[in-house]
Amino acid sequence: MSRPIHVRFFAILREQAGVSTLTLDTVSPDAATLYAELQGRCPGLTFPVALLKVSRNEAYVDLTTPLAAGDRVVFIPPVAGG
Amino acid sequence: MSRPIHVRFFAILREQAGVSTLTLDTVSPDAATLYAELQGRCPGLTFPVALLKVSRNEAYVDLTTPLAAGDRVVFIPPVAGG
Amino acid sequence: MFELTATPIDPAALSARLNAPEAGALTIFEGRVRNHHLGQPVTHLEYEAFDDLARLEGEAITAETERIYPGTKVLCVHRTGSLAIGEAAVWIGIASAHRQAGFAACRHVIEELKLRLPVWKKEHHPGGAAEWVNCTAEAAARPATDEMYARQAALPEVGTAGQAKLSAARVLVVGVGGLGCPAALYLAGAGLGRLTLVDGGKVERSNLPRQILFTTAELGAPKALAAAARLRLHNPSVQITSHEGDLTSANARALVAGHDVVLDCTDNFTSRFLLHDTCLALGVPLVSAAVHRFEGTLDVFTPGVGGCLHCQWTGRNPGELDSAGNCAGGPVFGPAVGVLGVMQAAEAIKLILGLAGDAPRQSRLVNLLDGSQLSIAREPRPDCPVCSRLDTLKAVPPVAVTDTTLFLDPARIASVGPTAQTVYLTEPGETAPAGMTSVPALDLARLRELATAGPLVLTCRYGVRSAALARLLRTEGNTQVFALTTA
Amino acid sequence: MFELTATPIDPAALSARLNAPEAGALTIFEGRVRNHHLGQPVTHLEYEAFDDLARLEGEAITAETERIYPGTKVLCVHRTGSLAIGEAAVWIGIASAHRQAGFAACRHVIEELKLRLPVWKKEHHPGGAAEWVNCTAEAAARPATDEMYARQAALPEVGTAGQAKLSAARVLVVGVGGLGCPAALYLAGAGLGRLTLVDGGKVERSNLPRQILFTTAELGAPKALAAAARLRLHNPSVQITSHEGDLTSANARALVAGHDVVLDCTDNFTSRFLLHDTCLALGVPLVSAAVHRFEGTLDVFTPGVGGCLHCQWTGRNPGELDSAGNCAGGPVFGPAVGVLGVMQAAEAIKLILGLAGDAPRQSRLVNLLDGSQLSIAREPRPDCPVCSRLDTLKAVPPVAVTDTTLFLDPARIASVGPTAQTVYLTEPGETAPAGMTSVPALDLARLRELATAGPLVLTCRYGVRSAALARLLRTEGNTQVFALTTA
Repeated sequence: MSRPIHVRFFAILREQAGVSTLTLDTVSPDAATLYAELQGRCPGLTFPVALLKVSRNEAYVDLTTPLAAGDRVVFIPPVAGG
Repeated sequence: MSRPIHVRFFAILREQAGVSTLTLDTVSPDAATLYAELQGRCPGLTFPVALLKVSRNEAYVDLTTPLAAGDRVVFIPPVAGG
Repeated sequence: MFELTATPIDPAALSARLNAPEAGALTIFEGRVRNHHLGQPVTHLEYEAFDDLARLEGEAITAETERIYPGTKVLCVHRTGSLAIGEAAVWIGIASAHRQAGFAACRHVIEELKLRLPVWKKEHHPGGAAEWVNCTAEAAARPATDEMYARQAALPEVGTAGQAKLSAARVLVVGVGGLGCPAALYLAGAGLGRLTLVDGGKVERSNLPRQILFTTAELGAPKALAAAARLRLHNPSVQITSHEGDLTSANARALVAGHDVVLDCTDNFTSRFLLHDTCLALGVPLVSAAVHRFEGTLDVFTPGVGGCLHCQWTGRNPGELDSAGNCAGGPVFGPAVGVLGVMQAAEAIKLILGLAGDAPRQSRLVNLLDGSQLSIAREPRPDCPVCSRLDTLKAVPPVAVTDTTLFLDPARIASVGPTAQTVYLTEPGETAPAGMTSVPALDLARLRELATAGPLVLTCRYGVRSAALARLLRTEGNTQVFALTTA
Repeated sequence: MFELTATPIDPAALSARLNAPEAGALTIFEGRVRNHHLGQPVTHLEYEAFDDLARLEGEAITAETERIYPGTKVLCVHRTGSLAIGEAAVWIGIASAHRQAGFAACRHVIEELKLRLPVWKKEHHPGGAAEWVNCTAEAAARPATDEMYARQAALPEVGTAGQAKLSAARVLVVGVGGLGCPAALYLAGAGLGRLTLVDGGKVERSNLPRQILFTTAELGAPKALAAAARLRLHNPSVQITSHEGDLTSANARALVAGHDVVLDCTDNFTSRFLLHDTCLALGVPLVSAAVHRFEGTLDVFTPGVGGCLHCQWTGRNPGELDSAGNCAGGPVFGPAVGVLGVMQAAEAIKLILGLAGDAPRQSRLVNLLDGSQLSIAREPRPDCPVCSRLDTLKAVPPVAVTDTTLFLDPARIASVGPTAQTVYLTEPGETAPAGMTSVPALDLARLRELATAGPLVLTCRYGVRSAALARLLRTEGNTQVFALTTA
């Protein structure tokens, strides 16, 4: 059963996806599946999932953590602070 | 044979000796002997020689390094910079 | 305290916020935009942040730093937006009574920021080219085989294949004291994939002679966190995680699971037995060491090979042994724990590389006073109450790591409900402790009956049989079966 | 760069002086006047400096720091005069391309300032009392027996008497690599009086796995200096001095003299023989270790006890051995050097405490691959060309350390004058190298004749006999006798 998930992109992912936020109805159970789904929709989104971290509702979670309706999901490419 | 040596005191030694500089004619061969001589002249100079370092002509030397006429000798109590 | 700002950083104003009459040391780190990076000229930078998470993560880092380095006050500001060469991108200030803690804390904050803060920078080069730093270029710039490991990989017994095994290996070090410090240092140096440190203690002055990861800067700091911080400086490519807390029967399985080798660097028999039994149950090899004054023992326990800890100490329980031979806090010769700790690292590396040889069949006794060493065979006892039944125990499917509900702390028995029954599983010839209901461990039929009748809590001498049988009954559909953890 | 100032320190102006487009890291330490010290409230401070020397010493410290940490630019300002609570007494700023070097350099400057800068502070307390800091109060506040060594001093073999011996002991560590790093760490931890480090090398990336005193911050730094800086943080009470340069025949005696125990942590036979012969001649015990791949050897050489290095390797010369078995730069198992290095520290500590036992009569062979250890007797050979004549050698009064003119570098033979004669001293049965004038070492009459005839330069196979005989002839009034140093 599909439910709405809010996605935000930053940095290289934003440029590759061509959008910074989107909300989609999806059956993807977790962030890993969701990212594959997004790659299907945005052909430019080529960044390898192996290098990504993910946050759900502003906390780091595993790529395989189950998602629920209304979750805010952010895919996080390698950080470069400082 | 005696020769003139210039002595400067800092910090606790200056207060104990009651002077900050003095020039004396002395036969003391090295700084250790000179310090003992100065302790004889200045009764307040009780600071133990074991805790002192000494500089001659603005360079650290051993207490037993021979002194020469005109040398500038400074007795250096434990430092406390920073 | 952590802040994000889109306007230029004002060091004077920030440093004034750290004024405190009792703080004698102010340590500051300012990260500025350089005119070059990885050999390329840079014209300016653009910083983008995931604001909400960056604030949470930054606050977590500064708070954690104040906890690792007692007596420090941390202020950290990270810039966002477009920055010119020379502008400050990050400012970290530490006010502290003592300078050592200030330096260590400042260094810790910047290392953690670089690792965790969701901030990205886009580097602009002359002519208009631009790229997101870390996303592609740095990974590409990293050499495939690191010169750092050249002399180790040159050993025929290691080679590039062995080095790859090491970089994929995950090792757990329990106890970051006199044994754990040198062990972790040489493990990190070997280029492991992941190193997990467990210790609930804090750094004390009397630790410093032997616990070589710590200096006076870390006095009072949680050992697991302070050790992780120092090891990251030694080898930034090893993923180091720390668990600030002691090993307990409640957390032992979750800590051991997911590791390829475990090091027992604890200082008491109770922890030693708990770790041993957990590793045995999960099939993970264990390198155990203990030091008494000038002497130490080293044991490599590989499930199914050689005798186990119970074969060595048949009929004794950890409490007895601790009261007889526990040397925690007693006299100790520093280099003795040093030698044994480094030997533990050696055995762990050899286990990963398949070079363990006969080590799992021997106890090594090292005497630093007379310079002798003795290897004695550690044969499995055919009547060992634990490892002689290893096949039976292993036939039970391993419990999922997330299934922590299988284990029950004695203090929480009541939570299972008023009808729960607690049963002690006996071996042939064993008598249950006075007042306890007992069932022979081999009487599966009776146990199945009890499990279907209502909530069932199992316990036994070493906690291994009860865990295995509870797991078996669960897989048969009895969801209300628990294994009591032993203290 | 270093400055003294009598006016308030302006951090913003100072930090602006370190602006550089290529420097990405600015690390700052500010020491401020606290409102308390050693538990007493403080109202204000007065700083007095020995200006001329302070400027020279400060400049020396900042220059040395830039050398230890390549790529750093150091600016340091120290305040003088009367300072209120919260005012800055010292400001240290480091601009660097990499943050690790910045932190390490900043920490180094403040540690050295505290030790060496001739600046004094007078602390004023409420009510008008005042005292010069460090001069009396701090010495009094220091506990007689340090809690840091509590667990070591609790060993009956150590005790407070042993701890006092350790705190008076002076140990020389030659080579601060894979062996020297762990050895020095455990020696510093034991609470020695003085530790001298000798190494002419710089930290390389391939060193990091085994050379546990260094992190990526020290890449490119002179090892002796970087190791000393880290050890001071581990145990500030040990006096650590460093000699940045290799051991040579010209400096060996001066380096060994004044030490109670020497550790050979070098990686080649040439240095090993030189250090061994120097220690033998000066009567200083030597703890020597060497590692080849997974294996190591440990030897304690005490002059007059057990066989010497020449007994072990009769008939071989260092050059031969180096070409056969020198493992410098070759494959090595990190924990093997770790174990041997810590064992060296153990043997040094035992020598100081009088616990060496049979160690000086044995070679210990440690194999980390199969876990075995073998102790084999190292008996003195009755025909050893060196130690069998130890009594003869020892009868010669030891040369004063300052008498460096006794030793002559082969390159400087010409400086002795055109009439100088060079003579090779032979043992019974030994033939001198082709083309050299030779005299039997036992023919004292002939040597006396030569010495009175004109300048005489002696040499021999190992440099020990020639040094001893040159010394003997000098004490007989022949001032123009020299001993050739061997490379």
